[in-house]
Amino acid sequence: MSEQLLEIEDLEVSFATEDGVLRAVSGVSFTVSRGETVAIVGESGSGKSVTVMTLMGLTRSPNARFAGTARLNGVDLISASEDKLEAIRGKEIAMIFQDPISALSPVHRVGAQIAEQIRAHEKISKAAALDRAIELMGRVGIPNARARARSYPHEFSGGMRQRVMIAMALSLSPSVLIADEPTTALDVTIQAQILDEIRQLTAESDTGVIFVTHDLGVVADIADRVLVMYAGRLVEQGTVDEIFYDPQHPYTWGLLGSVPRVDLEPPRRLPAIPGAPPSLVRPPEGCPFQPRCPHAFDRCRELPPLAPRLPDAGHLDRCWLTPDDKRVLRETGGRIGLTEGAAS
Amino acid sequence: MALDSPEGGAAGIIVSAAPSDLSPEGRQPAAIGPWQLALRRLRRNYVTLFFLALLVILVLMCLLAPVYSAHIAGVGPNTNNITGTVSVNGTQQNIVSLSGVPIGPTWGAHYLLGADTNGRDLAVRLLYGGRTSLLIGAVATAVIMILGTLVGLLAGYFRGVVDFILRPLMELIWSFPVVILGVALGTALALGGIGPVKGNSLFIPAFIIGVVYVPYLGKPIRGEVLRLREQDFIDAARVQGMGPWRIMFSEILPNVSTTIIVFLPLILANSILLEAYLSFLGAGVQAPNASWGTLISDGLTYIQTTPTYSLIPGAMLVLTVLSVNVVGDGVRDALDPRAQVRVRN
Amino acid sequence: MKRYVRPLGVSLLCGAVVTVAACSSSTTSSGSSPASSSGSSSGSSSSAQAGGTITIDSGTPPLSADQALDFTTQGNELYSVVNTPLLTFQRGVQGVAGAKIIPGLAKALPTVSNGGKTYTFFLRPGLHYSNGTAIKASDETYALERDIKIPWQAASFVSAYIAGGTAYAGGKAKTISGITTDDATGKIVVNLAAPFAPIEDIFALAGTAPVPPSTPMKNQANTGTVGDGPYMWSSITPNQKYTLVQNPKFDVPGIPKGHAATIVYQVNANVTANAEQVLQNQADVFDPGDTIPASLLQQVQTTAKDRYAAIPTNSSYYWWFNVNQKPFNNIYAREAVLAALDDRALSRLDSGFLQPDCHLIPPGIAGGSTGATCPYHNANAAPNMTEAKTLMQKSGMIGQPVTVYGEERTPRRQWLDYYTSVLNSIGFKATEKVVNSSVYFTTIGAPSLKPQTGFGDWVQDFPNPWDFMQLFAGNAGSSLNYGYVNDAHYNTTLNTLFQQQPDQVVSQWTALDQYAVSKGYYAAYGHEEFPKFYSDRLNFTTGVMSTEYQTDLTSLELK
Amino acid sequence: MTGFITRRLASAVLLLFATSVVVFGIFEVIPSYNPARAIAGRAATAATVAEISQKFGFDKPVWIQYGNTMKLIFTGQIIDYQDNLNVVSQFVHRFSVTLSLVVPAAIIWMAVAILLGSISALRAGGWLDRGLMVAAITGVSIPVFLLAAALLYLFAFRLPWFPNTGYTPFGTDPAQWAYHLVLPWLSIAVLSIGFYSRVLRSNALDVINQDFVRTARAKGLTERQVFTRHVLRNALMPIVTLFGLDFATLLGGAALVTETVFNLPGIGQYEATAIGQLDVPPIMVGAMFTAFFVVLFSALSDVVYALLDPRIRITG
Repeated sequence: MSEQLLEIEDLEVSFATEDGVLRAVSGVSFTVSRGETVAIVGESGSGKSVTVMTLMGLTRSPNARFAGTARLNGVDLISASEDKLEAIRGKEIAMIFQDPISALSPVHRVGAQIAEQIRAHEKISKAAALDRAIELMGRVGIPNARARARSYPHEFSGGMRQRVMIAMALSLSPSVLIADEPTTALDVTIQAQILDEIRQLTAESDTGVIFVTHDLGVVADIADRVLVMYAGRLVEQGTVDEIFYDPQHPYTWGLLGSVPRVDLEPPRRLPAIPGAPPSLVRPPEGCPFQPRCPHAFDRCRELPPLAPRLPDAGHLDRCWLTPDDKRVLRETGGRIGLTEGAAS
Repeated sequence: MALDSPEGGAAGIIVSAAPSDLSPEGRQPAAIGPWQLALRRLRRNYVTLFFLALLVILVLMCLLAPVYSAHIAGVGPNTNNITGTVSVNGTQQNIVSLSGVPIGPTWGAHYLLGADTNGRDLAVRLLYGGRTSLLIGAVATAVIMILGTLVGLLAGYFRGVVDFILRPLMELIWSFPVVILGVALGTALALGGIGPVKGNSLFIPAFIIGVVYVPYLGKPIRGEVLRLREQDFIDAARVQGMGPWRIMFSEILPNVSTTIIVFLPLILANSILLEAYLSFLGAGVQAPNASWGTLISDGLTYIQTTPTYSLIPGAMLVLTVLSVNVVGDGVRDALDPRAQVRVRN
Repeated sequence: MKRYVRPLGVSLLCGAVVTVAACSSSTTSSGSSPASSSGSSSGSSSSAQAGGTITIDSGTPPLSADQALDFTTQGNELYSVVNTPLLTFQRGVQGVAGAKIIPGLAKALPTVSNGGKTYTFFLRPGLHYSNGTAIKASDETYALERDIKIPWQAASFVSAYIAGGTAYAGGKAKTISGITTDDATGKIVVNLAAPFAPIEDIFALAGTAPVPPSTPMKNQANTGTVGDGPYMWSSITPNQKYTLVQNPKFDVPGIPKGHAATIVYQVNANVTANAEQVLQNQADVFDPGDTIPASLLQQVQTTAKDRYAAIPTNSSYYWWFNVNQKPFNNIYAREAVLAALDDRALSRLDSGFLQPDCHLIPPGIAGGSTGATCPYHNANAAPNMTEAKTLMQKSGMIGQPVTVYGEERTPRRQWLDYYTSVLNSIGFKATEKVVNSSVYFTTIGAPSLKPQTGFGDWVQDFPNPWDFMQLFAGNAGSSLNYGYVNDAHYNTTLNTLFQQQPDQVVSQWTALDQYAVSKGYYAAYGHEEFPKFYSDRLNFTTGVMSTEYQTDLTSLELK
Repeated sequence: MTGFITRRLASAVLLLFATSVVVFGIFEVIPSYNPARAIAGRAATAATVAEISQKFGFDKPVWIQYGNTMKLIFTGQIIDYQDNLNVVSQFVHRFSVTLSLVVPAAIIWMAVAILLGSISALRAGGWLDRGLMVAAITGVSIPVFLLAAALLYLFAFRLPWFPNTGYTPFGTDPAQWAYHLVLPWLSIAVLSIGFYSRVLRSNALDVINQDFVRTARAKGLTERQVFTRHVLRNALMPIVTLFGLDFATLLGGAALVTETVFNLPGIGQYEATAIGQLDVPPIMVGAMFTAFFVVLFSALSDVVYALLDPRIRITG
């Protein structure tokens, strides 16, 4: 295992709101090593975006509370001071956002925006920074970059804008790149190009990547390891193959089950996980997935720990069912999914 | 609905499937309509409540003017008493000195805030003046509410020729220097009056302010109506055979009501202010009636010797307009869906 | 000529705001720095300094610097020392007795012939204007034509009384036929349409002073005109600043040359600030056309008592009644108002500058009388409310609506408020109509308006009782006789008296005044005093505040 | 761009025409308004009045009178009825005074508003933020003339720091010029500072939540850089249009009152006098002058807005 780039220990993030304290992330721990791509999946509201945003220090506000640590090259990002973080952001850890349309400043030229990131960390002239920006734009596949650098974001297509974001993020070859659903807003064909772009650039510089998404297709395509989050907690963690072929947590089954399969004839109604994510202000006792889990039983009133329950220590899950029960219960209609009948 | 657990394993588990009533805390808060939400927020907003109370007090004081003048001060707002005297802690003093300087505040029942040049009781004139200012402000606001909404609705809904006439008209009034228009109209009408309305009736300033501020409400409402007009529920109403008037008043109007309510306090505050401007420049309330604007203007001559003559009506004016503005703010924040959730941590 | 004081800016201006206790720097730059006079104590005028600059602070500017348009007291103060007319009022005469008429540019007083219809003047030989051109007799004709064309605010004095005046005014004649001149001999013959004794006073008004023929037939507000007077115009910024300098070529005997080298007439609408300036010796003269604000008066009367005085003037203030309309077509209704009016209250509203009196002719003029002989109550005593109530009963006009007209300028608006409350207290339903001062008289003068009652004032044009009593003559027209009074006895008496020299018919004028008061044609309430208020740089005793010129500029001299 | 200009020009001409008609109409309606009598003066006989109305053309039908007046205005020969002064030259002569009042006042008002607005946006919820909220609301609740009177009372009388009223031209003595104008500047600026800082604050708060600001911070820019380069630039754009309109209406409103109270011989005072005396020519020229500025400034602010925001192209 290459040495750990980023270690996150018991990350807690909660916000004080009018209705009470909202616990967005409770006790999340994971690591990212050099050259490795870790995917975080889960429904919206599961805390995945909050987790990565907290790493970048972008969730700090008067009514936010943090706990736990996130060490990157020896620095704890959670407790770091604002100016310390400013030196790290964009240089050692960079981020690409979901909606390229609104993520770029509408009133600045594209080239200048990239150059701005470079000059924020290196003392070089505007012209030199612009040249590097243009060179970067070329590398991420933007045609005649020198001319296009002078135009504004609204003159670019969604895909092109995401390429600018990538160029910007990787301009100082950071050790960790966070991609927060970068392809969700794009159509499928562009999505594939962007994923290739990211994979190829991060492979070259051995960057550790955290890829947040709710699209399992993307996970399969790009991720080495997968973390499944639900209601602010990690419910399952393992390699791509373990998660896709030997999922342990019913919520993971549900996710896998709701992906339409090309190889099977289409079901009458797309399977979906019943119910809605629980309130994070007054979370239910025990296992958070319990209210929606068809296999819930009395033991689930007590929160199961995230622990390895299989021979491979890397594969952790948070469910009391025995591995054997799990293998039986996840089979439904010839594929892995949440048992259809029982839940209705 | 029992759940028969599959083969062996853990003992058969009977679980009621409906997740919601599994644990009380898990339930979502009961949904409440926008108005109750607004009211709840308003009750929480102590600043707004304070100024609301202040506004009520100020209005009450002005409404009680006749009571004060009859029972306490004993003189009407216009009773001249130039050669009379008043007892100030024992000694009889001229209300207006031989050289025409009116007496300062006696802080007693008579001439509490002193007299003006004509020996009239300033406290009584202050309250009657308040009544005038508030009356003109209210009437003007009513005029604006009706005219503004109507113009906004017509221009927004009918578009075409109607809009072609109304919009530039609003543009014209909007870009016209309000004070000049108001003062010119005021001076002109004070002389001749319009038809049955006599020169110094209070309706003239109210009417002027009403006309001058119509675009203040007309333009935003026209914008809203233009937007609403495109929405499906209007087409649905039209399909049901509703005539344009019914659509406007039963369909569109309720939807712009929040805008109207949000603008109401703003317009009331500005109407009172504009009345003060007009009266200050001698084109609003005509003698011998008083309004806060005229009192401030008259008091300027004596600001050196008796500053209270000008500054107390000034304070009343500012407090009233301030209260209306703060309450307006509170209402807008309560109604505004993107309200900043004020967190008390 | 009414005391036509035009407020600069709106009503609030006249008390615009605030005085500055220790006035740091002068408001509008007042020329040379007003260093207070060196050492010499006030009063002792050891060596009167010749030359120097004297500044006058005024609350309202004249209508124009051109004497052929302006007819205000402010304007007259200035151009009377620039444009000397054929005749002129003697300079240096203080007090209401007023000055005699002496020859100006004319060699002597005019010879009267043809039954008082022809007046013949002879120009003094060799006179020159301040720009050096010689003065010719025909210049007088040109000047009078200018009066009619521009028009002069008192143009009717020329067009109504000089033969051919109305024809010229109506554009039917090229020149005024009544005037013939001979430049060689300097002879000027003026023929009147009818005998009119006060014509001599009119030829002593600066408006009738000859001007060079090159003077345009248009109002010269920015430059003023050229004349032959002790001073001439140096620079003018209309409505803001007027500067006069001594005229080196002044050559008219009998008229003083003046002491100050430069006179600066500065306009600052904030009358309180002006009074403060003079109090602090930042400016030299407080223009008598303004009223010292009540709030400052005590301070002036105490700290500056040796350089301040209230000078009585020949001016009258009255309420007129429209005798053709209800309720004041009824004599008892009019008399009730006279009985209920408290002149002392009106005086206090004018900071005590008003001498209560119910007669129209001021005491300073032949035929004037005091407040003692007023019907129902002495003008200086409390009103007779019981008599007023009984008169109202007899008139049957209780509850009648009355609209009262008045000016918006202080103290006139306060007078209006008071007068309306008196009308209400005796049973009328009175409402006020406040009109801007500069358009007040033209508004109530409009024949179409037919107002019921309102405010009126008149300042003496020349010391002749006719100047006041003409206001209520049947033929005075609605622009002067607002109440349309047309009393046969009054008209005939007026026509006989104005033919004769005033000092021979004093008792008849007093009787006519008393007759009009007994008929209630007007409710006069007093005569005003003007403030004579100088800085301690000026010699207060030699400075003259005259009824004709107000501040006599030729009399001002530095200590 | 030319399309934009012609459209704006057309609306300007239309507006000026409409303004002049409205003002002319107002004074035609008044029953007892008679300019001839005003010129003829008090002791005028019917003959002189008739002669004057004939000479000035008051006896002609309304629309001919209107035509003459407009011709006189645009040839610069129009004179006012009260003082017989050339109105156009009065405006030109007095405009420098009004400019020296409104321009510095606007600069003060915008500078302070941007400063306060930014600080309160950065420290949302802090004491300054609440203090500003109160200042903003109070600011819009005080009429200019009351503030002017209070300032004069406090700083010209109680503490004689400033002169009472009056004006010294910049040419003669810049120190005196500024010294006399401090209080008038404050009277105009203070009331708008509150409002503008609040508008800036709410704009800034909207922008702060935008994605590109988050990107800017993710790029490692310091808080100050993020604020000035990204937040402020976007937050200021709507203020540009607001300022354009307010500045123009200032000429017709607050300047008029401030000049009256402080006795500054600007066009506001000239208009106020004219209105008091029902003197139509200066009122017409004044109203058109102000309306012209409103149109000019609204066009200017649109152009500036387009420069600031590349997304908006001035469509032809």
